[in-house]
Amino acid sequence: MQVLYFAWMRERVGAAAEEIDPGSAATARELAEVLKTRSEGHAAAFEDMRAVRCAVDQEMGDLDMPIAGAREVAFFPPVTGG
Amino acid sequence: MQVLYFAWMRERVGAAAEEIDPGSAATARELAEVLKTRSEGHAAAFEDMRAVRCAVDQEMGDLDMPIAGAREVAFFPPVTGG
Amino acid sequence: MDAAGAPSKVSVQREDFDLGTEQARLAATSRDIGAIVSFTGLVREMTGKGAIAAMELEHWPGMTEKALAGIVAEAEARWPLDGVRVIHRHGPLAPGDQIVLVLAASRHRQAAFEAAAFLMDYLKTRAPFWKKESGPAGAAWVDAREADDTAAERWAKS
Amino acid sequence: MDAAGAPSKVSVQREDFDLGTEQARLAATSRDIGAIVSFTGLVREMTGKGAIAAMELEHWPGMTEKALAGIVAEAEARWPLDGVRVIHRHGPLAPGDQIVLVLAASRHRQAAFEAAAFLMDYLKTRAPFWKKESGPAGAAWVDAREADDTAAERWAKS
Repeated sequence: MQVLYFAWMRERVGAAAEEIDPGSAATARELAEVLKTRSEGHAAAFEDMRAVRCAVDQEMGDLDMPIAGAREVAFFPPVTGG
Repeated sequence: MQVLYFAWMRERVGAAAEEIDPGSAATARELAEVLKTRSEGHAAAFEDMRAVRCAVDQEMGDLDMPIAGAREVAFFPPVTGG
Repeated sequence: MDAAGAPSKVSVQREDFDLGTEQARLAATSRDIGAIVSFTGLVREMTGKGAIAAMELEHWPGMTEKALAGIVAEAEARWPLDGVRVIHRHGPLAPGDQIVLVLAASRHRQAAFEAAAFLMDYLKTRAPFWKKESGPAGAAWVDAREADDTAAERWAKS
Repeated sequence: MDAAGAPSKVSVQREDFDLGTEQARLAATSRDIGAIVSFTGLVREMTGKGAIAAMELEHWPGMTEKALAGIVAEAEARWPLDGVRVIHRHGPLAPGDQIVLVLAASRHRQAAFEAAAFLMDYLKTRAPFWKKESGPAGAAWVDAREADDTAAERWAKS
């Protein structure tokens, strides 16, 4: 599964994308728990889950979205465009 | 006293402005009653007073505005700019 | 330009105007502007039964500028604006022609949107302009729309 | 241009845009347009303590266009629009630079005003862009504003 990071989450993780085995994670939130353990940077990126938004296969949703069968999960802070 | 007319009131009266002695008319509405008697065109212009707006010395207001001492009274239909 | 050399906030003119030029001029007055909202009103052709071939916009010279300046001053008192511009044309116009331009600039978008909508609502009900449309069926003065009064009333202070 | 040869409704680009050109293109698509509202967002200098020297706008290529097209489709479903245009820049920007343009054209001004405000409110909370500002105190990612969520929520259908 491809995992994408944007903005300060990308900076903290130190990568814009990585290939991940989600293991038994069934939701974006559970996937975040798996990712957190990969490095200090990952742990810092997911430190405050209230500031984390996600999209599964380019559909934005909440962290309890199921990820089963997804090819791509993205994590990012609240958007600030416009 | 200078009386001004705009849009279809001007067309019906047949003049954009005229010099008028207001007589004992104390308000714009009373002045309109005086003007109505001047010609058929004037009567047609003031036929439906609900469609008549006014300004006394360039201050818009309702037809019961006092006109004592005014140099100029304007009558016009509801505005349609923009 | 006004007497102090500042760009005029209000113009009543026969000539057309250029949105890009007007907005660039407004944007250049402050580097703290974060949002500019423009409104452009155009002569609609109204294809079909009510088709319009030409329009004549009558106004009250002198009074028009005064009324628009009053409306601008009221908008400036209500919202934190960094710039305002109102241009209204008069005289003969054709379908597709620009009639009116309102620009409102502010630090924040909400103020710019609200001020521009307010300026248009007030202008529609308080500025002394009258439209006469001509088409295949002849010429007729445009009726005031009740919806415009309703729109203006929503800004009344309680 | 899109696949059908029609002008694109949504662009995500590094290059600047020209308001006058974009509005003229939109106005030319129909002679029944009576009102065009534009919103332009600019990089504020924020003179004083929070002064900004530069901004970097990160986005999610591919997804950004999709999100903006979705927001445009929602506006078109809600209001009778004769034209819509959204341009959002990404990459490095400086104070005074244009960031975003929204245009909404309609027969009536209320629809144009509301659709433009809606597009901006939704774009602010749903389009994947992130701003990083640099100034004398260093670089920092811009925090999302709660006011933007509140603004977007007012369009929720009950």
